[in-house]
Amino acid sequence: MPLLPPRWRLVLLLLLLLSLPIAAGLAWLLLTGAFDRVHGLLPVKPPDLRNWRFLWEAIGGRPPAIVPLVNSLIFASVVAAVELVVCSMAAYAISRMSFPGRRIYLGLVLVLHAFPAVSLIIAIFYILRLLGLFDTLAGVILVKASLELPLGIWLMKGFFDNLSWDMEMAALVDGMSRYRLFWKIAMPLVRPGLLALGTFALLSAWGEFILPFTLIVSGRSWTMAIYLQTFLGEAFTDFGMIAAVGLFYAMPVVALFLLGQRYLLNIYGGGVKG
Amino acid sequence: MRGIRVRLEGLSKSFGSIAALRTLDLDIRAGELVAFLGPSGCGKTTTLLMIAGIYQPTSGVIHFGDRRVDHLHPRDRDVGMVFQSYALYPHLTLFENIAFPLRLKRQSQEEVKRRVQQTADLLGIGHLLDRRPAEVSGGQQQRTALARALVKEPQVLLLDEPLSNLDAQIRLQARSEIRRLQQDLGVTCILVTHDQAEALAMADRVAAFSEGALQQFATPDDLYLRPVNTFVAGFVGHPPMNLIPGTFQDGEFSARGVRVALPMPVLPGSGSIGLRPEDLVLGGAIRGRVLVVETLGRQVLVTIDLDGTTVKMLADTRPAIGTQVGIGYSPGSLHYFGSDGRRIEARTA
Amino acid sequence: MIGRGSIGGGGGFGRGRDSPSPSERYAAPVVFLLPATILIVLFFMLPVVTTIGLSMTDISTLTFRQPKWVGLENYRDLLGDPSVGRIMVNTARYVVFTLLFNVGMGLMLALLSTSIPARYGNQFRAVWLLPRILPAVVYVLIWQGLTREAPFGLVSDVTGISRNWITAAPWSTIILANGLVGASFGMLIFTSAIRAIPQELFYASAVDGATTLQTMRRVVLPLLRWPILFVTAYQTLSLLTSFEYILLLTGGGPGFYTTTVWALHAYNLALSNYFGNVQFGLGAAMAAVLVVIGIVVSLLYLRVFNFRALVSEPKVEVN
Amino acid sequence: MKSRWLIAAWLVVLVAYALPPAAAQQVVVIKAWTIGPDNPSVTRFNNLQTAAERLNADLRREGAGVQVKVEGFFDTTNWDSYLRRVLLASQTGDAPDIMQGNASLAATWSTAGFVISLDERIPGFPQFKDVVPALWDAARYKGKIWGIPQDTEARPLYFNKTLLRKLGWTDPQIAELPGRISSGEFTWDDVLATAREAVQKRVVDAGKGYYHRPLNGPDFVQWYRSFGGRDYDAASGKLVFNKAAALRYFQFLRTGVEQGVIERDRLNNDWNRFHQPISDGKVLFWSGGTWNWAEWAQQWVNDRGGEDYLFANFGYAPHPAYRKGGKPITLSNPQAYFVSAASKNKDLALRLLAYTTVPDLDAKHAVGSAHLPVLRATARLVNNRFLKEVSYLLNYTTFAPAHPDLSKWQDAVFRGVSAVESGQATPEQAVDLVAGEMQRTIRDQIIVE
Repeated sequence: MPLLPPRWRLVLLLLLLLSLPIAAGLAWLLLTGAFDRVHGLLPVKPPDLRNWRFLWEAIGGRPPAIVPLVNSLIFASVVAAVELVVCSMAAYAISRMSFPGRRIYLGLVLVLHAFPAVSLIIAIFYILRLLGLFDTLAGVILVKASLELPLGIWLMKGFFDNLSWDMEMAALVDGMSRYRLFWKIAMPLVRPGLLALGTFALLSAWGEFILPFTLIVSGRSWTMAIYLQTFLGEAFTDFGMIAAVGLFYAMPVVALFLLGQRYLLNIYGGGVKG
Repeated sequence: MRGIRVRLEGLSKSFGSIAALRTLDLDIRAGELVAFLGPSGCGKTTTLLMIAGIYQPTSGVIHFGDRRVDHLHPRDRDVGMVFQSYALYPHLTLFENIAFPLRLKRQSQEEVKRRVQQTADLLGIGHLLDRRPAEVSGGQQQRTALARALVKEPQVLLLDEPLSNLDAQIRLQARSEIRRLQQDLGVTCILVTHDQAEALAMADRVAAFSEGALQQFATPDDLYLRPVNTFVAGFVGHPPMNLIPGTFQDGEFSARGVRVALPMPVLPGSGSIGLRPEDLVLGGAIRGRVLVVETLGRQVLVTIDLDGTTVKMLADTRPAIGTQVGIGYSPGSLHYFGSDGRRIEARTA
Repeated sequence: MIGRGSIGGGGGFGRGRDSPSPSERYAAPVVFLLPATILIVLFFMLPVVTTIGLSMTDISTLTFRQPKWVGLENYRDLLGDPSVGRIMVNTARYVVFTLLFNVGMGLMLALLSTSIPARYGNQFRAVWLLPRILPAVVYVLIWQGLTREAPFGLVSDVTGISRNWITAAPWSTIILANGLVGASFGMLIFTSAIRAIPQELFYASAVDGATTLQTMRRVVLPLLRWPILFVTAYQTLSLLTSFEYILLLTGGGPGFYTTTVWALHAYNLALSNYFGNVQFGLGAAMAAVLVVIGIVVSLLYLRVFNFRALVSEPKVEVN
Repeated sequence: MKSRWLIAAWLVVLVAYALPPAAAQQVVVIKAWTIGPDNPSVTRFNNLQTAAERLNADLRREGAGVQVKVEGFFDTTNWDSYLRRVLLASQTGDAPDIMQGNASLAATWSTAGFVISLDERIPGFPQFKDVVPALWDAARYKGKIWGIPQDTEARPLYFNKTLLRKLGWTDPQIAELPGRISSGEFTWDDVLATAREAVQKRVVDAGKGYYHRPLNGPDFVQWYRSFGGRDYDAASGKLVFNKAAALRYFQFLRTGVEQGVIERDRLNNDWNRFHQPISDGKVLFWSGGTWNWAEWAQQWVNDRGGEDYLFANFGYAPHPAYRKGGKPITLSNPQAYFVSAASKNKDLALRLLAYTTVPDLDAKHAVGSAHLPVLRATARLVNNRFLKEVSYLLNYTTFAPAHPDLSKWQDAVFRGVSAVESGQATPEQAVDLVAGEMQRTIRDQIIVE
């Protein structure tokens, strides 16, 4: 840590100023969701619970809010689970195992990050159709988890790289197979990495918009992103209710973020660097 | 628990184009404690890991007794190993750490409990078993690692620098403890170390490595008294042996300020002689000037300039710096090395 | 590169007949890599091949059932389309300016937040992570709310000019909206890089009489060269292929491709047309171009970042 | 011994599967996808459900052993995503039984093979006999009918009477404006001049003299036509682009922007920014649709008196001609229900549509969403001032040409409009741009004249 400059309180002030837009945005969302009418950040009409009526009634042919909420919960948690298992396994192999083509595999994973995956969506449609997974939550889950493999594998590789080799050798000498070693020794020891990736995956899947928007067509599987977008796409935008829906949608991630913040910093703060 | 013979034949290992170990043949007797000694990067740990089964040999064969093991998974080799960092599982208690190999063998709960307690008691950590590694001292961690290696009663015990992370005091104690334990159990033991004192003190025989090759495999006495080459001569013994480069000619060895008659015929050419500091005495025929005097406790280490050649010697008295002194030695304490660094055996009848 | 990865793969000499076969030796890595490999093949490899295949057909809403092979016609059409030039310029503008904002703001935030007591610094970094973690649709909703005409929009209130600021200043909006999200990435990486600088260096420069600013300029910034390069390279690739916020903010408008970038145009061509008549073939051709650019750029930066150093050999050779 | 038992067990299972469940009510799910995207048009979906109830009653009476259940959704997002869903679903064979869309989609969807022609089935249902014949034509392509008309509408030029009054117009003057437009006396140039005067006199803010829709859509055909363009050559069956008419249209837009009558970012993709100022009474002229009336009344000015406020403030007329004495115009873009090729219950689906095409449901939709009814009987049934007053617009109405490449034509013209309005191209450049794009994308199906 650098030394504090003598007038660090001025720096604090500067940071406060820089952060004002973010604060204003959040304030807007909270106020608009709470009050009947808001001009700028000034409520001009009293608080209004009607903005939240989507909670207890289905609005204009949409399903009740609980449906997209549950779908999003399923979507995000399954994506996170798939990502954790698949990425850890692959990262463990890349980081800790000896096999031909190891470097190429890792290089490939890195290059994949550059693929405009979302632009490949029409081709992905064909693949899903082939698999019989088009228009299902399961299909979108697989796609979403796959698109985040490069980051996840790379991140987990960084965590596995830091494990002690002695420990791994000891376990082998003690009579473990690599499979059991992975589950019993390596996975518990990369818990910070799993928490980081898990938090990240949950947040990212929770916010995902384009994939379900494009790949789910029948309206069977609404997610929160789509639910909110249907309010925004309308000719008549009831900002009060939309802000309430937005808050409803954002609150779980903010809570998760507050819980998982420490772990999340691992990702951006170093994990990606490898 | 009984040890087993370990035989390495033509063992070699390279990483890509880098040879970590050149061809190695080694025959370790059952129940013997052998130390692999050498500076870092000499190939000793590579060899150990091949014996453990962590590395695959590039070529060569490893036998445990009559059993060829070089293609076997570590778990099928029946070895125990202690790592430099101890490699304890931080998320498990000491008990679970020690029980780990037994659990993998699916032993019954009572059996596991009995043997863990027995081994832990043997090592004096029986009262700490419900703690985690981070909650005990370094010495206790080391014992735990040892207990984990021993609990499955292996035929071969591999120790990779097991003492290097300990305080100097505990280290001496641990040395003799390990040695006693190994002898009581009769397990074949291979100890990797870069500390020559440790190797000499503990081992039945020492294998000295340098630059990926075995230099000498001998008892500690042999290693000290008859180093096969300048590397071993310089590496074993503290303070290290004085190695004086010079020329062999006409029955004598000459270097700047030094002239020694040879007790045996040597082909003319360059070479060197070796003299251990402890074999030199003050008050001999060779004249030199005192450069540095370092106190080592009861004795002092004196650095003397012999007209361009520096030698170090141990003395009981403390000469003044800058004074002229004479030094002497017994002819039997001289070591001769040819231009290739190999020992030339003095045949003193 | 391959040679080192294949230790023991071929060299069977010196081993007895009971040496493990490759299928035994590599069973474990295969098992571990299988799930990831399946997903990568299904959702990266096959789509790329399919996309390139589709880009050589005339597939569209009308010909979805029986697409016709047209060779490179779509690519020729792209070259012949006068708007493609504009879209390329837009893409460059989007990437460059957002990048400048991201890296500059990230750097500034990292420097500032590390030069105040850590308990405040951590809070500011958390605040700046919020835009990133908010779902995109909610984030854009906030932007739409703040930029409405008076009396609703805060920006109109503050500036006293009642405009819809998203359409009045589409580029500034897009760059700011993306930038507020993107800055946190650089911020966190730079922060950890700054923290990794030994305390002694700061003591030394203080003893040498450097002011805070001088320390920043002469000590910290030079040490951040690699992280800056890394963030720049990483975000260039991300930005090249991202369009979600633009889609939600301006949809590529207002007006004539005003804010349409390459990836968004590919998406619009392939999947989003008011009248439902989409041209997958043309969209696929655009996507294919992005794929090629992405691969080339990422290979370049693998080289710059010394990929070999990232992959140390495993110390265990049993699987 | 054992194997004989096994075989017997298998036989039982097989027989159980092969036999139809005796007398059980079979429920057939009819999937239907509908879209507004305006909220009031939700009757496009609800009417299907109501019709299903009636159909089920009849089915029970007939003892058919079948009941229908309507599933699906009413989309309020936008046409892009709705049509993408239809497309992708049709591609996977997951298409719903009934899809609602613009009647002009008949060309596209039939060419793509998504929908079936209904000519053979329609005569079986008396309900369809009363449908306005012109609407059948709108759903016709290559001589076949592909869709059942759902509603129609007109797209008037609205004006704000209060603002005209502020500008010094007298009430009689205002009242006779629609007539002057219909007779060809009041032209686009007059619209522009009036709006310009309003801006100069600060009756309206800059850019709010004339509003048109904020995004791509069918209306651009209408405006292009009102400037004398033709888009279809009946003889060759090809699309046509008339450069002179397009230039007139683009010059009109350019002049409007330059004179401060039209916003340069009018194409801002956001309907809110269209409806809000209009319903706040800040816009002088605007092009809209009849259905907007329902949106305004229910969603925008509900707290200011609803429809009464609208009648007091807003007037409507057809879109003017570009020269004196020309013929005014409006566009109808009827909606239709299509039966998908993938449907396993095509007959039942069409029967459901027949039950939907009845006067009371037609009227319910027309009144609720300010669309015009499709049945002649409904017109007599409905007693609604707005619908009555705008129905004369149908005299001036035109339909979009039936051509599968129409959307490319429309996309190109839209591109030209956006380039001109935003000032990124001169009207001349924009015309060339449009012509170039059409030649590139429509190839041999376009005549540029």
